[in-house]
Amino acid sequence: MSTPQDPNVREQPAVAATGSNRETILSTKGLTKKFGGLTAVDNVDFSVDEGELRCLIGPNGAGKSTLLELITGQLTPTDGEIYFDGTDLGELEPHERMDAGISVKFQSPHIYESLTVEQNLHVPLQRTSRDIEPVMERTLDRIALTEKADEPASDLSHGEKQRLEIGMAITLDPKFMILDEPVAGMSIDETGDIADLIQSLHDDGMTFLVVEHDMEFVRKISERVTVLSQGSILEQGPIEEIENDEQVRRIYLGENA
Amino acid sequence: MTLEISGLNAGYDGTPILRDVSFNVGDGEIVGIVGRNGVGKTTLLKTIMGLLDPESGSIQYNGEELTGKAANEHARRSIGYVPQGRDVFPTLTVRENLLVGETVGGDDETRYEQVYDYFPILEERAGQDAGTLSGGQQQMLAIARALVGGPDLLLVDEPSEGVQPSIVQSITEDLEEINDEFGTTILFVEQNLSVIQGLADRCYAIDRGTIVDEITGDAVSDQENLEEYLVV
Amino acid sequence: MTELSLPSRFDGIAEKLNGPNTLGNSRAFWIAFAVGMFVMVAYPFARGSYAAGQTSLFLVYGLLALSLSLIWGYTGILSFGQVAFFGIAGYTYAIVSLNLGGVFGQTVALPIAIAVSTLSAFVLGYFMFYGGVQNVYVAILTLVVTLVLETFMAQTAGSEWAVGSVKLGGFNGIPGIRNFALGVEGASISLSGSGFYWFVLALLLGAYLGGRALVNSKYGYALVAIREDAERTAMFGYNVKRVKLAIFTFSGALAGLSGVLYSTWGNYMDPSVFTITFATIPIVWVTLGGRESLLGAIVGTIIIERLRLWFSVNASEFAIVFVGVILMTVVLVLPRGILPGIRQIYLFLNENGPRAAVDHGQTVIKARIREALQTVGIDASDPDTPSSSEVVRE
Amino acid sequence: MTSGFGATGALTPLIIGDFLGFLDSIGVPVVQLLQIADNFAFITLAAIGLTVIFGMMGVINLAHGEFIMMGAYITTLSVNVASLPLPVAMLLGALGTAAFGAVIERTIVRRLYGRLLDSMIVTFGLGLILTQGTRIIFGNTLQSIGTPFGEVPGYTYSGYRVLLMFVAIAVLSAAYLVFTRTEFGIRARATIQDAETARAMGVDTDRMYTTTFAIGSGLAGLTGALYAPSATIVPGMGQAFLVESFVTVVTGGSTVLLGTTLAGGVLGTIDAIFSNLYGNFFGQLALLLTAIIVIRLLPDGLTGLAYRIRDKLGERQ
Repeated sequence: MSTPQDPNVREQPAVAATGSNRETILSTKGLTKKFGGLTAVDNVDFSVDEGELRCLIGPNGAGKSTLLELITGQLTPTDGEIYFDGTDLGELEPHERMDAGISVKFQSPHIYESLTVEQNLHVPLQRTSRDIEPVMERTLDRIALTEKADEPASDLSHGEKQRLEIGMAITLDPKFMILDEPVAGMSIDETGDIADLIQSLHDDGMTFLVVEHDMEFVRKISERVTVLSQGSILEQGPIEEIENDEQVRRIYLGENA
Repeated sequence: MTLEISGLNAGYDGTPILRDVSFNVGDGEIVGIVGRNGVGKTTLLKTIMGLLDPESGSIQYNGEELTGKAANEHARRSIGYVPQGRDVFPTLTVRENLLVGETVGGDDETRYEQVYDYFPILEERAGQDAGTLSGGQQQMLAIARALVGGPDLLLVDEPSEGVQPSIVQSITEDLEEINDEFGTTILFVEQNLSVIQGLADRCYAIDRGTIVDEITGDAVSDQENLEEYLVV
Repeated sequence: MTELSLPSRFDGIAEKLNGPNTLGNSRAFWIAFAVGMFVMVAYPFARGSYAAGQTSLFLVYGLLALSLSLIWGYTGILSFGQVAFFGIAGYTYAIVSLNLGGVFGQTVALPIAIAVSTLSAFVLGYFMFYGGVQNVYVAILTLVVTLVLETFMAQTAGSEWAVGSVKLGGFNGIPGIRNFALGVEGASISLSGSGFYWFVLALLLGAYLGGRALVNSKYGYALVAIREDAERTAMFGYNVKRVKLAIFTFSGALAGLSGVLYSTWGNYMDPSVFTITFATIPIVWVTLGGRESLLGAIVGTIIIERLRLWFSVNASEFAIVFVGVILMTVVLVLPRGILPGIRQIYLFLNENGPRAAVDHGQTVIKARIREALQTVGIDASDPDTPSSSEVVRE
Repeated sequence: MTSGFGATGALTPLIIGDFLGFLDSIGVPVVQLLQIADNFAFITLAAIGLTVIFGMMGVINLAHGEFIMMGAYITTLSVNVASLPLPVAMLLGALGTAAFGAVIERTIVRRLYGRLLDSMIVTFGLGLILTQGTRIIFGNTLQSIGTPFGEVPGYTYSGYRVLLMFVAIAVLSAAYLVFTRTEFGIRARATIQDAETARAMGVDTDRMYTTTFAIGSGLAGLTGALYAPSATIVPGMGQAFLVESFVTVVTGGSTVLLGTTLAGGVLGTIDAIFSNLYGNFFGQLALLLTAIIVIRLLPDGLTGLAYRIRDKLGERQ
């Protein structure tokens, strides 16, 4: 994997202490995105430590997906900066951000429907591996699709498509993995499988940022949770604290503060 | 019985979202469907409106089978729809947005007066592009747009979403009054406790695409009964 | 192919040529392919040098079709501009070779002509892909470029329109381009008739095999991935713009080679190569044969050109109507083209036997007819048969 | 051949001539302005039908040129064969093409929504059939109906072409009014912005698409009808409009009428300058380069620029 040779690499700014001695891998500063009259992301300072598994939760319309798309570069911020691994992402195109070590699984499965499972994996895999076969086998095994390697992706069930896309994203061996609703539309069993998969990758040292509504799932995987509401960060902390936080309860219940 | 849903299964591209959903809404009632994000509330409302074809099950409205009919056929049967996320037509003016909401062929000026009575801000901004309104105003416009069609049944998708708490309060009151004044039946989906308690005569709780509970009468005002289905 | 008879050698090459992005990877396919090649090579012996020379035009067009299949079929970018690069190279070759004169002039003109068409494709491609131009806009822009070239070339009748000693000649174009030749004075080959036929056949074979190697390589995966979902592909770190530009430039070069051969085949260049009708013909070839198949593009070219020849002799008025009808029917009825269709039938026969194939065919045809009737408001629904979309997907 | 415009036919050029003479006398560069206006008329009329269909439905109708040809043929034949007055014949040309467009949408285009490139190819095939079919049925050319009004006194300019400038403005204004002031137009715009919500508001979006395609086709037919008296009536005549119409679509951007008008103005001026100075080719080349530069700099064409300026002004208020 090549690291970007951007001449404009700037020093990462000092970030507010997060209560952990790990290095910050991703941080945003004053990040803002407006759509016409609406402010979807409002002056957000946000950071994730290396090796962390962070969940991002919040009511509909809180700005979660917008925040992710700003990080991947699909959207351009109205204002503010994003730093990843010491690099200002502002000038980088989406594919350059991926080269820098970010990988993403979209909200709705984005796979190559007309290709087979193996071909799907081949596309990202050929970028990072010289010896494709062993990694292919390992990945297929990890996402439990070995049996279906030669089937067209369009024939997979929804859960299998979700797994395939996660598999495609991990073949890039990213430092930082973004998962947008990885268990949406999955059965309880499938959800458990995905949780195990994420846990094992996390144990291997991968950093995660996960947007998810399924709180059981969040409880299972997450260390720290960030709550987004109306485009701003409302609260951050361990899951138990968040669940018992009065303000968070109010936001979810919509009571007048 | 105004609306009778039975055995409804629906989803997108083979992804099942709703599983065997059955419930009913009586004439003049206000019924809430409550549940967290991502449990299938919006999908349910879209399926009832005919924007999504169910895989199986039936939707009956005033005794007529609506399953499989296009959304515009639903609208012609006086079903009004307030989409999620204040989905107004952004580059149409407020007035033009309202005009689209008129039942095709009908042209009742008095309805505009009623609507402007409820939401005077919309009359002030009639010539302004809807996309330039604030979140709360867009929500009002979305409700007003459904009202000018003179609906007997109003389907409302999360009226509180992305709207400031103070405005949520007034929108809740407006919906209540609309039900009172015109006898409009209202079916809404929501995860905001104050809206649910302020509005619903009774509720169905939904989780993972299935109705898991029915909460009626005084039980609705008891926070404990609802929190289980709403809070993180 | 005798030097490939060593099994290990064959497997090594086959590995590069075979892959999921091409139809026909089996031994049976390659045997059939070899037989086909043998027939093609033997053709001049059976029909004589003149006929071979005439037929070589189809092979020249085959190169143009390959260039479109790469850019459109594999990468999903519809280019109406392949004939533009074809024409630019043809004109450049004419101008340079006639100015310099002699075999040497022709030899120098070949790389220059291809370089000019390649550069044109690069410049246009740069502005389009780095300018964020996508989908239909690419099709429109490439079409407009072609039409503007037609206008330009058509108004060069005056004597002031000359490059060196060569007059551009407006509608009449540039005559007197010599038969294809390479070398220097005294040590050269000049090709016409059978010789030209074999030469073009060799080029086409090389381009086809090279194309197969390309689409089955890493690069080919990137092309197909971009066609299927460009955004997803960018999110795997691929520089989508650069890949698009590269393949567009390459296919411009291939179209240019075809254009040079065309100019030496007919011994003239005129603005008709830039007309909208000619711009469509490659799309017809590729649509008919199967756009996602290199061989399909070539087969489509030969079928269409053979039929056009028949029409021009027997019913010239209807040639264009026929082309239009082919375009509409293939896109509406057999959107993937005939070669993938034949392959599907072959696979189905292999698995289910002829009886089931006939039944299946009937179901599909019934469904298609019903669909057609429904679009004009006749509901001919038949509860026993599945809906057409289900059938088609099978 | 009577023009069918009656006494006004004789008077119009005189009135226009006097008016232009007056402008000239106060220092207005009349000849240059005429040229620009003529090009503006040609470009906007060439493009309007195409842009309505593209802007409203996202479909590129590559048979656009042939729809223009159809309008011209119906008009010419109505005058030559049925001896109808010219204005009636023109109306027939527009309506006939609109009806044909409706049929094509119902039978063919409808099946290709979501397959944009395929819809281009199919409409292209349709165009080929129409051109050659016309040639087979009516031969290589029709007798022209002749241009009404004659020349504007004092200027070597056809009075009819001057009239077309006003017609172009009238057509644009009429289309503008239809899409902004009528219920149909507002529902059509709602459908483009969000077809699902429009359907939930009771709009029959299928019928909306058919109607929009018919209107776009009818506008192309009208363009053909309007240019019928001053053009050579041949089966391939539609191609003369192609470059201008496609460049306008690309340059104008997504908002149909605003884009067409802006692009018509900008491109008309550029075309007038370059065509006059260097000939037709350089006019077209200038148009093409303008389109490429606009696309490179402005993702949503001139419409995007107009909106950006509006937003800037809005923010300042």
